[in-house]
Amino acid sequence: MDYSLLKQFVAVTATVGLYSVLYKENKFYRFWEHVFLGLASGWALVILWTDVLKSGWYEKMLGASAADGNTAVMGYWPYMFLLPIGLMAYTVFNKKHNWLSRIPIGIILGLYSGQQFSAWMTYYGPLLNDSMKPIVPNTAEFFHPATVVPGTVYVSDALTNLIALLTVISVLTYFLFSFDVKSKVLHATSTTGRWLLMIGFGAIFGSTVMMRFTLLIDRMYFIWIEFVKQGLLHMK
Amino acid sequence: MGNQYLDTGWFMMVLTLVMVSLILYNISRAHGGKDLYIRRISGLNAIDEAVGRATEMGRPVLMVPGLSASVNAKTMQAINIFAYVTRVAARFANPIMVCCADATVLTVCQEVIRDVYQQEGLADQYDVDSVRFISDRQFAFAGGVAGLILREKAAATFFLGEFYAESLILAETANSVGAIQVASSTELTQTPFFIAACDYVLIGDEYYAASAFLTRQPVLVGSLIGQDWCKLAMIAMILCGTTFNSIQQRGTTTTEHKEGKWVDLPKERLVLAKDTFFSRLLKADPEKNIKLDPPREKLPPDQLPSGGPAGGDK
Amino acid sequence: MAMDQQAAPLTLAEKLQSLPKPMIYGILLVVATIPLFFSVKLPNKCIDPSIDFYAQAMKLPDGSKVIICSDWTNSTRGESKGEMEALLRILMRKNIKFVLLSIGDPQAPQVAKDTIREVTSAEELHGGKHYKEFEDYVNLGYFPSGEGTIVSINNNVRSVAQGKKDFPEGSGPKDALQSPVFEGIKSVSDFKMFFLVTASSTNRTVLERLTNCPMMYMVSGVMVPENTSYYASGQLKGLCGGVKGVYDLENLMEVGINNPGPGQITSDKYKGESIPGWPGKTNTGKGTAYYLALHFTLALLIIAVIVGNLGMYLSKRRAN
Amino acid sequence: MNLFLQVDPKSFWNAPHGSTELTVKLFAAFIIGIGIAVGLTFIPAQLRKWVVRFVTFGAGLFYVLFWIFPRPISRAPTDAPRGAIEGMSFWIADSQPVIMTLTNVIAGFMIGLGIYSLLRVHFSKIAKQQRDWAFSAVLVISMLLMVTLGYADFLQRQDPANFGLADQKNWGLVNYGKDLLFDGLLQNMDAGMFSIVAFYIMSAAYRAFRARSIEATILLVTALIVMLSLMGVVEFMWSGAIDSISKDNGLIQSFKLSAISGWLKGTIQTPAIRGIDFGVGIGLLAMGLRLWLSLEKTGGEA
Repeated sequence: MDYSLLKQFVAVTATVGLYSVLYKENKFYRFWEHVFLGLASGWALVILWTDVLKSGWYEKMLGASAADGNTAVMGYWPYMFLLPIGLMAYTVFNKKHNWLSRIPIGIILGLYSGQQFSAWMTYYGPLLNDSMKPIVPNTAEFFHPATVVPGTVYVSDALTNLIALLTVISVLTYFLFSFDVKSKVLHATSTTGRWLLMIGFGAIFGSTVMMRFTLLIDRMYFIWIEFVKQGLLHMK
Repeated sequence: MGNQYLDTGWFMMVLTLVMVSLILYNISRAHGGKDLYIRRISGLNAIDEAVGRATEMGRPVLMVPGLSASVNAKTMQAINIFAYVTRVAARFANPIMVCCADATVLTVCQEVIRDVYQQEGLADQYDVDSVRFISDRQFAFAGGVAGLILREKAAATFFLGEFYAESLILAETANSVGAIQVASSTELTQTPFFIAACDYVLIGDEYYAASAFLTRQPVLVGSLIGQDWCKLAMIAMILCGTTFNSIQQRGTTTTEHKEGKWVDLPKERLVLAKDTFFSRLLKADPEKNIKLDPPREKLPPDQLPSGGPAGGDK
Repeated sequence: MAMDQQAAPLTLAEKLQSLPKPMIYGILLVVATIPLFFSVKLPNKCIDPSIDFYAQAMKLPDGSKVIICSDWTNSTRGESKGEMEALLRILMRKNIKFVLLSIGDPQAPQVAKDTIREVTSAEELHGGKHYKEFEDYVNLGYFPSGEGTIVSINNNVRSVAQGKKDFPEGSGPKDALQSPVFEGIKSVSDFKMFFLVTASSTNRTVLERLTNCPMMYMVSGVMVPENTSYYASGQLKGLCGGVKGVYDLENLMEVGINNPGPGQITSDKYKGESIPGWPGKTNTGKGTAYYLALHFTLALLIIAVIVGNLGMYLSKRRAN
Repeated sequence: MNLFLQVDPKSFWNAPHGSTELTVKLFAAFIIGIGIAVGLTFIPAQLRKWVVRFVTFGAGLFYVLFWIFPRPISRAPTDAPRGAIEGMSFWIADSQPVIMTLTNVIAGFMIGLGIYSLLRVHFSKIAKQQRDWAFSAVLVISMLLMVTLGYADFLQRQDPANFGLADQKNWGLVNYGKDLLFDGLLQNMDAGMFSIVAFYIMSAAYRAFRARSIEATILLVTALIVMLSLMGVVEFMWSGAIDSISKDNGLIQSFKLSAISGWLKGTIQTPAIRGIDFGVGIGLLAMGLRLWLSLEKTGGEA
C-alpha cells in the first residue's frame, strides 16, 4: 500500500467515525472526537510559534543579520514587555490577584473597540447610500426595454425601489426597543418588518443549503471516487 | 486639512460622531435617574423557564459564547447574558458548563462566572472546570461540544455570539437530547438555522439589547435608547436621501465629479446615481494627485530609514 | 413520550410527520453519491454576478498584476477549490502575475499552493505556461492579524511584504519584495484587482478596510446573500458564489459572453461587446462534477419538506 | 524618536541584532515588566478598576486617533514632518504596523491557559480513572504526537539546506508523520465534520419547515423558490416554458424563476438584511463605545 492510499484510508476511516454519530453517540465516534480534539490543540500549539509568535514577535524582537554579518533589521527590544503582559493573564486561577488578568484583556478589548468607529464609518456609508434609490420614475415606460438608457428610472424600478425602501424601514422599526408597540402604525410596520425578515431568512436558507450539500457531495466524491474508484480499484 | 479625509469623506466622520454623541447623551440621561421604557423581548423571558426546567431534570445548563478569535464586543455581550443565566442557575444550585473556543474568552469567562458565584455568596459551589476550553479549531470545537451535549444530556443550551457553520451541528445535537434552546448568532447567515432548530432565537439587534433588558443597568438602558435614536436618525436620513435623489434624478447634468474635481461632460445626460448630492456625501470620490505646497524637508542622513514599515500614503 | 402513542399503530399522517432520522440520513447519503458516477452536462442560466466576475476578470490587461487573498482550507474544498481553480485558469491563460496571501487561516497558503501546482500542470498539457513560484506569483504566506494587515495593504503594500520570504522552486528562500511580481509596484492601486477567495468572515475585514483597489470576491454558498448586498451597492465588481457560481464560470470559460454558437451566453450589460472564451481547453472542474448530485440532494430536501407538510395537513384534516 | 517605529534608524528603542546592548535591554525589559506586574499586586483594591480602565482607554485611543487624526499625504519615506501636527500624523502612521500585531501576540501568550484548562480536565479524568478515561488518554497522546511531529517537521524545514523537502521524494519519517496527522487526519476531519451539517439541515428542515403560521409559511416558500432557482435544470425548463408563452411581454418574462428569486433577493432579502445590519452596526458601535470607556459592569448585576 503506498503512502497516499494509506493517507486516504486513514482519512476515510476518520470521516466514517465522525459520521457514526448520526446514528447514535458511540465509542467509535468518541474515539475519533478525542483524536480530533487532541490533534487540533496540538496543532494550535504548533502554529502558535510557527505562525504567530515567531515572525510576529520573536524575530522582530531579536532583529536579523544580513549575509555579510551586518545588522539587516534592528532588534526591537520593547516587544519584550508583551511577555509579562501576556503572563498576567495566568493570574486568573489565583483567588487574590486574579484582577491582573484584566489588564491584557483590557488591552485587547481597547484595541478592538477603538477600531469600531472607523469600521462603522467605512462599512455603513456605502450601504446607506445604496438604500436611497429614487422612487419616482422619470419615464412612463413600465419594464426595461431592450436597450436601457443609463440614468432612466423605469416605473418597475421605482416600484422595486419603493418596496426595498419600505423593507429597510419596517425592519429597522421592528428593532426599535424603547417605543411602545401599542401604537397601531408602529405595530403594523414592525409586524410587516418581521414578515419581511422571514423572506430574507428563507432566501439565506435556500442559498446556504447549496453550500452544505456541496460539501457533503465533495466528501462522497473523496470517499467513493478518489479513494475507492481511483485509489483502490485503479479506475480512471 | 480637509484633504486628508478625502478617502472617506468628512460627512461620514461627522455622522459617526453624531451617532456616538446620541448614545453618550442618552447614557448620561439614564444616569440622571430617569425611568426609561424598553419593550419585551420574547426570547429572553425563556431564560428562567429553561434554567428552571434543567433544575427539575437535574441536568446541566450548557453555554457557548461563540467562536470569536479573541474577546470582542460580541463575546462580551454573550458573557454578560451568561452571567445572568449563571446567577439564576446558581440560585437553583444547578450545574453549568461554559464551552470556550478561545483562551482570551476563557479568561474572561472564568473571571466573570466566579464573580457571579461570589456575589451570590456561593463561592464554594463554583467549579473551575465548569468553564472549559474545548478547541480553537472550528469543527473540532463543534465535535467536542456535540459530544459533551450528548454525554452530559444538557437540559438547556444557550448559543450566543459569533457562530458560523457549526451552529446547526450544535443546535441539532442539542435538539436530539431534548434540550430547550436559546440562541443568537451575530452572523446573520446562521440565524435561519437557529430559527429552524431552536426554541427561542434573538434576531439581529435583539442580541445587543438583551443585557439591558435583563439587568436594567442604567448605562445599558440609556445606551439602548441612544441606539434607537440613532436608528431613527438613519431612517430619517434614508427618507431624506430618497426624496432628494428622486427629485435630482429626474433632471439632467452637464458636469460630473471625477477624482475630486468637476469636469465638463461632452454631452448633456441624465443624472446618474453617482452624480447625486447624497451619493457624493456618502461615498466621497478620492482625489488622486494632491500636491503638497511647500514641500517637506528631508530627514537628516543619520535618521534616514533604510526601508521598511515607515508608512503613510504612497 | 407518551406510552399509548407507542402502543397504537401510527397513522399515515403521523408516519409522514415522524420519519426516523437514520432513514432520512441514509437516503441523503445515497442520493449524494450515485450521481457522482455519471458525468452529465446540465443546461444552465448564468446569473449576473458571475457574468460580471468573468467579464471583469477577462478585461484585466494581459500580463498585469493582481492580489489573491486565499482564505479557505480543505474543510470547504467542495466549493472553494472549484472557485480557486476557475480563477487560476483565467489568470494563467491571461499571463497575469499575482501576489498570494492569506488572512484567514494559517493553512490556507499551503492549500492554495497545492491548487496552483495542480492547475498549472493541467494547463501545461494544453500548451499553457508553467507558473513558477517567485517568478510568476509570490507567496507572502499567512498574516495572523487580518484587520491590521488589510489596513497596511491599503496604506503601503510594500510594508506588508517586507521581511517575508518566498521559496522559489529548487532553491533557498528569497525576499518576497525582490520578486518580479513586485516590480514597479508602489501602492496597492498598482494592482488591477484584489481577489478574495474565502469561506470565512474575512469578506468584511477586507470590505471595511480596503479602499484603494477594486475587489471581486469568490465566496461559499452560505455567504452569497450577504455579499450580494455589497455587489449590488457596487463595492464588489463581480461575485462568484458557491458551486453555482463555479458552474457558471466553467460555462463562461467555454463559450464566453455574447458569442454566437451553441450554448451561447448573452448579457444585456455587455451588449455590443463580445468577451471570448476558451473552447477546446479544459474548462470544467468541480462545478460540473458536482452539479448533478446537487440537483438530486436539493430535490430530496424539497420532497422531505413536502412530505412533512403533507403529513401535517392530513392530521389537521382528521382532527377537523 | 518613535517608540513604535521598529525599523532603523538606530534609536533608544532598538539595538543591532545579536549585540550585547540588545541582550541587556531585553533582559532589563523583562525584569522591569515583571517588576511592574508584581508592583501592581500591591495596588489598593479601589484603584484596580482605574488601572484596567486606563489601559483599555489608552489602547482604544490609538485606533481612534488613527481614524480621526489627519493622515499624511504624498509622503516619501525620507520626508521630515513639517510641524507638530504632521509629526503626530507621521507617528500614528508609523506606529500602526506595530500596534496591529499586539492583539495577536498577547492573545498568543494566553493560549497556554486554554491548553491548561483542557489538560486539567483530562488529566484529572485519567488520574481518577473516571468513566471514559481511556478517551482522555487518546486525546493527550494525539496532542503530544502532533506537537512533537509538528515542531520537528517545522525545524527541519526551517533549515535552508533542506529546501528539497518541498518534494515528497525527500521526506523522512517525521515529515510523513506530520503529513499524515495534519493533512490526512486533521484536515479531513474538518471537512468531515463540516459536511455533517448537510444531514442536520435535512432533519431540521424536515422537522421545522411546516406551514404552521404565516411567518413559517413565508420562510418555507421563499426557501423553496430560491432552492428551485439554484437547480439549473428546473430553471432552464421553467424559462423555456415562459419563453414559449411570450418572448417580448415584460410582465410574463418577469415570472422566470431566476427573475423571481433575483427580485426577492434584490428587493426584499438584501434590504431586510441591510435593515438588520444597520441595527446591529449601531449595537456594535455602542458596545464598542461602552467597552472603550469601561462604562458597563462586566457580568452585570442581578
